Amino acid sequence: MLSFIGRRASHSVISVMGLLALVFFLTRLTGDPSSLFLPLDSTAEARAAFAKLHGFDQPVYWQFLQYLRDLLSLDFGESVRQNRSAMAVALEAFPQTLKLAVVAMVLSTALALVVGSLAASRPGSLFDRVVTLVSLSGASAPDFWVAIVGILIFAVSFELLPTSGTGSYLHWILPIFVLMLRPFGLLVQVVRGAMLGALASPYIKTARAKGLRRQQIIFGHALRNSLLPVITVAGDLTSGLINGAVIVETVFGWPGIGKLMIDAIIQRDFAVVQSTILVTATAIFILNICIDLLYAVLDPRIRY
Amino acid sequence: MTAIISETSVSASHGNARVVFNCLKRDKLAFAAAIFLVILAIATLAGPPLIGDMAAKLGLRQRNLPPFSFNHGWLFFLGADTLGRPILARLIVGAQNTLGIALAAVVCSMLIGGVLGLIAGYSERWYSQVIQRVADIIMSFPSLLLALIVLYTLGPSISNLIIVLALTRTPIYLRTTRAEVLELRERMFVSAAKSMGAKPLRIVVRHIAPMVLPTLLTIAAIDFATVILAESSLSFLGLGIQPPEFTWGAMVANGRGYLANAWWISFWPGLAILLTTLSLNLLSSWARTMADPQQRWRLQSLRKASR
Amino acid sequence: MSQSAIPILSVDDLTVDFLSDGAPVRAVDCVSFEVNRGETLVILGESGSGKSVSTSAVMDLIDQPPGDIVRGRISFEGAPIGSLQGEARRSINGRRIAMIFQDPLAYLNPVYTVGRQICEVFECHGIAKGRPARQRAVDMLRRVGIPDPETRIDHYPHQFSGGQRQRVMIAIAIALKPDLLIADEPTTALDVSVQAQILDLLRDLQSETGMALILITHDLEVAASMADKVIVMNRGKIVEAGVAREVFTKPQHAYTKKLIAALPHGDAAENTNRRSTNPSGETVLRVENLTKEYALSSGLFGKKKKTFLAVRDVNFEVRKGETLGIVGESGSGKSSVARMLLRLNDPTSGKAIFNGEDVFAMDEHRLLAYRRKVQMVFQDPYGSMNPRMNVRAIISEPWSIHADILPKAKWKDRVVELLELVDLKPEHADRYPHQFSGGQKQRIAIARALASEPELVICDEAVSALDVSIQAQVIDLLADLRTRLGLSYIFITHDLPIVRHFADRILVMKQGEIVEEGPTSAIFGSPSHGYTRSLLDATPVPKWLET
Amino acid sequence: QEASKEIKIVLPEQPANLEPCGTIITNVGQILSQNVTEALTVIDAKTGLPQPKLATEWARIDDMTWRIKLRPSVKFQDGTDMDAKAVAFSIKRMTGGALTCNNMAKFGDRTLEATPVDDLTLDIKSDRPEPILPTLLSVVMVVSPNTPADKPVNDPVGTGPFKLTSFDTQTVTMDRFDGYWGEKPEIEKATYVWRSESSIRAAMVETGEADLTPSIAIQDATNPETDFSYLNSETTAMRVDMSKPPLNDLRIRKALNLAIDWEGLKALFGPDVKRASQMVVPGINGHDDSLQPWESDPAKATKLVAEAKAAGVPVDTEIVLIGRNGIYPNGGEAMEAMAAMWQTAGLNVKLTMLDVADWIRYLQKPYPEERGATLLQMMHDNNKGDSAFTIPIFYRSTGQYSTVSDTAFDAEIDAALAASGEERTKDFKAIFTKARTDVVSDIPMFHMIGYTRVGKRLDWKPDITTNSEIPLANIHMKD
Ligand SMILES: Nc1ncnc2c1ncn2[C@@H]1O[C@H](COP(=O)(O)OP(=O)(O)OP(=O)(O)O)[C@@H](O)[C@H]1O
Ligand SMILES: Nc1ncnc2c1ncn2[C@@H]1O[C@H](COP(=O)(O)OP(=O)(O)OP(=O)(O)O)[C@@H](O)[C@H]1O
Ligand SMILES: [Mg+2]
Ligand SMILES: [Mg+2]
Repeated sequence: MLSFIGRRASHSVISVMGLLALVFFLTRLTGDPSSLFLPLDSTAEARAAFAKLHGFDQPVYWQFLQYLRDLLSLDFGESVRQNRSAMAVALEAFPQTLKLAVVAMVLSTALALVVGSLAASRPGSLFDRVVTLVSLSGASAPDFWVAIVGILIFAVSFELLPTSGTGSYLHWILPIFVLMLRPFGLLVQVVRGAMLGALASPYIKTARAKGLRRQQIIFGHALRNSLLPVITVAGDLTSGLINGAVIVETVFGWPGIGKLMIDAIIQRDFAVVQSTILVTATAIFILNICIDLLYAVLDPRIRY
Repeated sequence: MTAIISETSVSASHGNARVVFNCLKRDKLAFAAAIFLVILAIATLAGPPLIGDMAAKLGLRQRNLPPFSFNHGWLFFLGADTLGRPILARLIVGAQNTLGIALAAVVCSMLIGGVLGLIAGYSERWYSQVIQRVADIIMSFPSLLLALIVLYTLGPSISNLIIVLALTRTPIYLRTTRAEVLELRERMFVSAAKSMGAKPLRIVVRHIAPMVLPTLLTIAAIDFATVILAESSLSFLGLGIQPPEFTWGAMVANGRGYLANAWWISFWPGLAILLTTLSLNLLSSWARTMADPQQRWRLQSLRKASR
Repeated sequence: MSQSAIPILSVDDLTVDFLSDGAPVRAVDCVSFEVNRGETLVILGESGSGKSVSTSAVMDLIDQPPGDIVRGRISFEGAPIGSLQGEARRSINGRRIAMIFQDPLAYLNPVYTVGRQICEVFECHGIAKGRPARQRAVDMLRRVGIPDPETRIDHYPHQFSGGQRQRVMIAIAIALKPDLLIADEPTTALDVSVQAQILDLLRDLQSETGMALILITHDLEVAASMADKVIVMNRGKIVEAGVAREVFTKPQHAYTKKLIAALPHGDAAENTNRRSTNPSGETVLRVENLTKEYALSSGLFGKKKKTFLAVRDVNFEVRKGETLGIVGESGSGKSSVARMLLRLNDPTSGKAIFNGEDVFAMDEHRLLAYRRKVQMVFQDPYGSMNPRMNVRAIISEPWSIHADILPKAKWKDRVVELLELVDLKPEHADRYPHQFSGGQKQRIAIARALASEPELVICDEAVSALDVSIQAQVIDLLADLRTRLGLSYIFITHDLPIVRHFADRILVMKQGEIVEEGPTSAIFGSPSHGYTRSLLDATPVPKWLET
Repeated sequence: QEASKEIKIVLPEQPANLEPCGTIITNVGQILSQNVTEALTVIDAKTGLPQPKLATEWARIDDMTWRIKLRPSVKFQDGTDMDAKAVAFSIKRMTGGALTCNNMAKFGDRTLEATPVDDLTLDIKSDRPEPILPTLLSVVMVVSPNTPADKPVNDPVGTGPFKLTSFDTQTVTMDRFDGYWGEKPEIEKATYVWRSESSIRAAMVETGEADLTPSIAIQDATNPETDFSYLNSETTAMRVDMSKPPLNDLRIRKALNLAIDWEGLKALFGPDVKRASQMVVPGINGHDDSLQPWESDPAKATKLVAEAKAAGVPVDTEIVLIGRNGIYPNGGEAMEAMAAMWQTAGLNVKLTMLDVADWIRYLQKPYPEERGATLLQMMHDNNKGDSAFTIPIFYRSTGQYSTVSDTAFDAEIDAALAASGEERTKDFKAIFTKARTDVVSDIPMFHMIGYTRVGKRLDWKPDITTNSEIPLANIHMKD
């Protein structure tokens, strides 16, 4: 098993390096940062000076070599906008997003497991139909739409919640709710589908013959056998959130990595783009390794 | 002899369509969904020639016209958008691009992701690893950056848009497929097929893929909405569809600033997206039941014996 | 056990249908029976005659719909339990009535260790928890004869042999010493000595707790040795019922008569055998020094890599047109050998030469050709069929894999033909595996194996779930094919009468090794190894002859 | 009451940094200008003329040199004295080139050299005659000499009435600076936060979570009690690429102006926007009040196009209308609308909306070689009081955004730039008139309006400078 982790980790390191190289070269295809960083009316000389200062005048491969050299000494470059280490910027924002992502995913996965399982245990029932309609509506509603309407209703009209920002636990409610909609909707459907199959399996009859409670049968036996696609999809959604809960971060003024990354991309703050991707990619790769391990934990028949 | 066979098989296939239709009718929600989709398809195909350029005609003096009034004609029944164009007309005309893009992106990503996932899950060769790591890379690659790069190198166009959307959605199918394959390939019936001499391709196509497909369809149906909305956020960057062309997603995005004052601008297209996704999901869940012999009875007539 | 005491279970006029688009399938038709405390009721009957369905109905395991209990009354200790739900049902299932299912692999949850699945019974009825529960589970495993239970308790179902799974199933069922045990073919996958052990265990329980037993079996010897009462079912109906001795010695109904007659009585088999008449000298398959070691890591972060030597240095050969019987202890590595021969598991070492070519060294292309010529009937027929394919697709699969066997136009007819050969009906072709009884599935598997016109068929407990009459029919079929086409069989079974009847040569395996090998008559006539002798001696004695 | 002296301001964007040399960036300027750091002069919003701030008086001692007198006994927030040396340091820091300095853009390629004469006097020498140096000095933020000269900072120390106390990813806070040289502000503490969604900002002020937010969208400015509109210094326009057919034809360019339904378009930007006839707003030196904007006359536009077509102008050539996403509120819709109107007029206009980075390639010289006839959406912000910040870049042939190449016009522009006083104003007006009627290299659209929502606690009104600064000292609490 350790060998599996080791192998996966080494592959992942190579992949992350590849990703960084890809990002490095591709971002430089997307235009000149000096024209974006400097005011529109600055002079050509000022631009040249800026490019020189930040090394953009060098050939790209040379810049890349420099970048690699700096990486070795754990220097991830400076943000040209923020005047500080790009990695510091990324690491400051990442926990904020991670908090959101983890809370939203844990809640929506847990909720989806329960709701989806119960819906599958009585397919076609009123509960099942309501769950399907509600979860799907949530999943297909535009998220900014829900976010803004949520604010208008709960913060402005009823003054129950703060509009945005961070601070008390009340600040978490709306962002988490908005973030949960899509994962919840998708996961409910995935859970429901997988559970329908599992509940028809013969071993469920054994469980019934043993005299297990309905809940134990549903959650203990059937659910456990349906988890593979669920954790895969949940993992993928988590990656999506780690990569930036952009809408929520933007609307709610949550200082996370998604907005940071988008801004950095739009403003061509290359060092920040690279650092944020390094951070999120590392997280995503680790997540994927964990999920692969989980497969083997969840299903003893799976072998690598 | 052969004549008899062919005759029976013809009537069988005719009968099959009937059976399927009957099964569809027994699931009320799925039936409603199917009707909605049929209407949508008709509107999408027949609507634009009928409506003509009403959808593009400016009416700056009736900006943000509220809905539910026939004073300006039935096309304005759902109100008017920020440039005073009838929302209803735009919904109908926009459907073509919207559904086209979403369908193409979802189908592409599902096919590519599914096929690669089958390979990655079933094969234990080096390329299985490569496929997975590439998927990891795509997952870690910010979709916006990808969009920008495509925009810069290839220029904005509908096909590039589809490429970007499909590419970013591929990993979820790939990973889901692979996860299920990992379990399925250990099942006895796969061993049995192997022992009969089935080639890997056949095992994957005949035995494994049909078991994975329902899950993929479930994801795809929801992804439909995701893709439409993602397309709308790309249009903020100029990679999305370019005006005067538009999609429901672009309409939703357009009304974004007006949620507090003119909710209808983004509500109707949002509702259209929602209903379409919902219908697709209901149908996919119906198809899932239909495809599973152990569940199919749910859609059958179940005539009981007299007692 | 007085006459006036109310029976512990009485089933009255039970009728069960399975519904679908077409006309309902009647699985059980007006079945009535009762069992008293301490008594054993044996249900005999044709495969597919509704034995499993009617007993499942007792435990409320029939999903309605698609199942439909048209009418019938089921009472437990006099109280109707047919419509019990929730808590009330829970307090009966598992605790008062327990069931041993027919197909142990499918009925065990693949993702939990067997230990957990046994402990669960204690836990959910509030008997024991944690360590004590585990300890009890270990005891149960030991009682059903699983070697090294302390280690095996943490293993998953797929790591057990067929017979071992069956014993795990039994352990689960008897864990709480129920008042009524429904045992659906509990010993089909067990060798005679283990079978004897299990039967003793059941008898002990009966005398200890007064447990009533409903035993479904095809093995008439077992039936005779256990039965107080017997009912015989055919096509969903009870065709004969009565006290064991009466039924066995003076069968009334034609079907019962046929059953009893089909029983290959000991030495009679020597004379009426279906052994090969023209064994040629040509060797089809030669196995040399075959060894298999399984890695035993329980869980992900398994401590040390332990291994288990399941097959040890096995050598044998199969000649053209002969039947090689493999008998042996449950868990002795028979299925492992079979799986290795089909390259489904990789051998640890050894060789298998098929028509002069080493199977384990074949490249992909050669392997395909090889697999066409060698077919296997799996021990778990249900698991070996794709649940989404109907029987037609399952049986015709070999033809679509190997395009040259049969032109597509003939598939339909050939499927019907094959189904009829194994005594199934043409209309079964459109059904799906889950809609069949255990024996019916097994027959489908046989039909599929024969479909590809192989040279060598490996049958792993291929007829164990069939009643004697159908068994005889299938064996006849196999023998006929062997004679006509020169097929060879490796016939793995626990059923000694059958091997005696059908096999030309016999291998006896124990703990991964071949302990004895020789022509059938020699093995049965003068067994040399102690284990073989114990096997032959273990033949059960009818209950009514016991003192 | 303590609490009531604290205010919270919500800005549209997070400031990437707080480098005082970047105060022309809106979100940096709105935080720092006049609060933490001050310049030598400030521009009067109404007249566009420089007023004393840290400098008390100034005089031109020769063509190239200005002599500045500084305000006495001013201290930086770190306790150091504000003197000639400190000012010289600040000027050097900004112009020295060791630092990428946004504000330098206002100086073009000029170089400045500051020499202290005594403690409170210094001479500033430029490499060419600079009639409006005092105006330019309003962008030179004076910072403490302890500021690193070669590195951008995020914790500026200036002479302003507020002292920066914290800056993180969520807030900027500043406290009143007790050693301030001027009048003591009423506000004691200010917190800045940022939300990009206009409706959220409006909601925050409405619910009292914040006290003030500059620039909300027009559709969110629904409450006349709290929402103030102000003419900001921005002018929107379309630039016509005069070098490419059919746009090189004057009739076509006029037709472009005439084809637009200006009244209808106005609806997109609110009733208060002012139709523009030139690229600077009223109040800027050189703005010509009497210059009339183009009327809307689609019929005439169609006629002009037809005429041009008859004269052999290739009017069917595709004209690419290049818009920029998010350039100003409803900018995209405006482009869609204008494209539709031009199509009606018989021109083959195709709309492309681009991201800033891509759009900039078309905005600035050198223009992409492969471009065809283009119309470019743009917005010009001149809040520095003088048309010198506008005319050369748009109309001189060397101008960065110019598509005009007319040597006679160049000469006129050069003369105007060298002039001063009345004559300068008159020359500028003449240039705008010519650009409007004879050259028509652009289509001025509107002088834009900003909307600000001010909480009920505050007594404050926005003005034309609000886009670049929000002086806390001017904000008072109601009662
Ligand atoms: N789910 C189902 N749907 C339709 N028919 C079914 C279903 N389950 C069982 N049957 C049918 O009901 C009949 C009785 O099945 P049952 O399993 O009781 O047989 P059995 O007597 O146990 O046979 P065996 O000895 O082969 O196990 C069979 O003909 C079978 O085909
Ligand atoms: N995947 C596995 N991992 C570990 N041990 C295994 C595995 N498969 C089988 N075994 C063990 O190997 C031994 C031989 O198993 P095999 O299935 O070959 O027995 P068998 O002779 O077919 O027995 P039966 O008659 O009960 O089916 C058994 O003790 C079993 O527990
Ligand atoms: Mg049965
Ligand atoms: Mg076996």
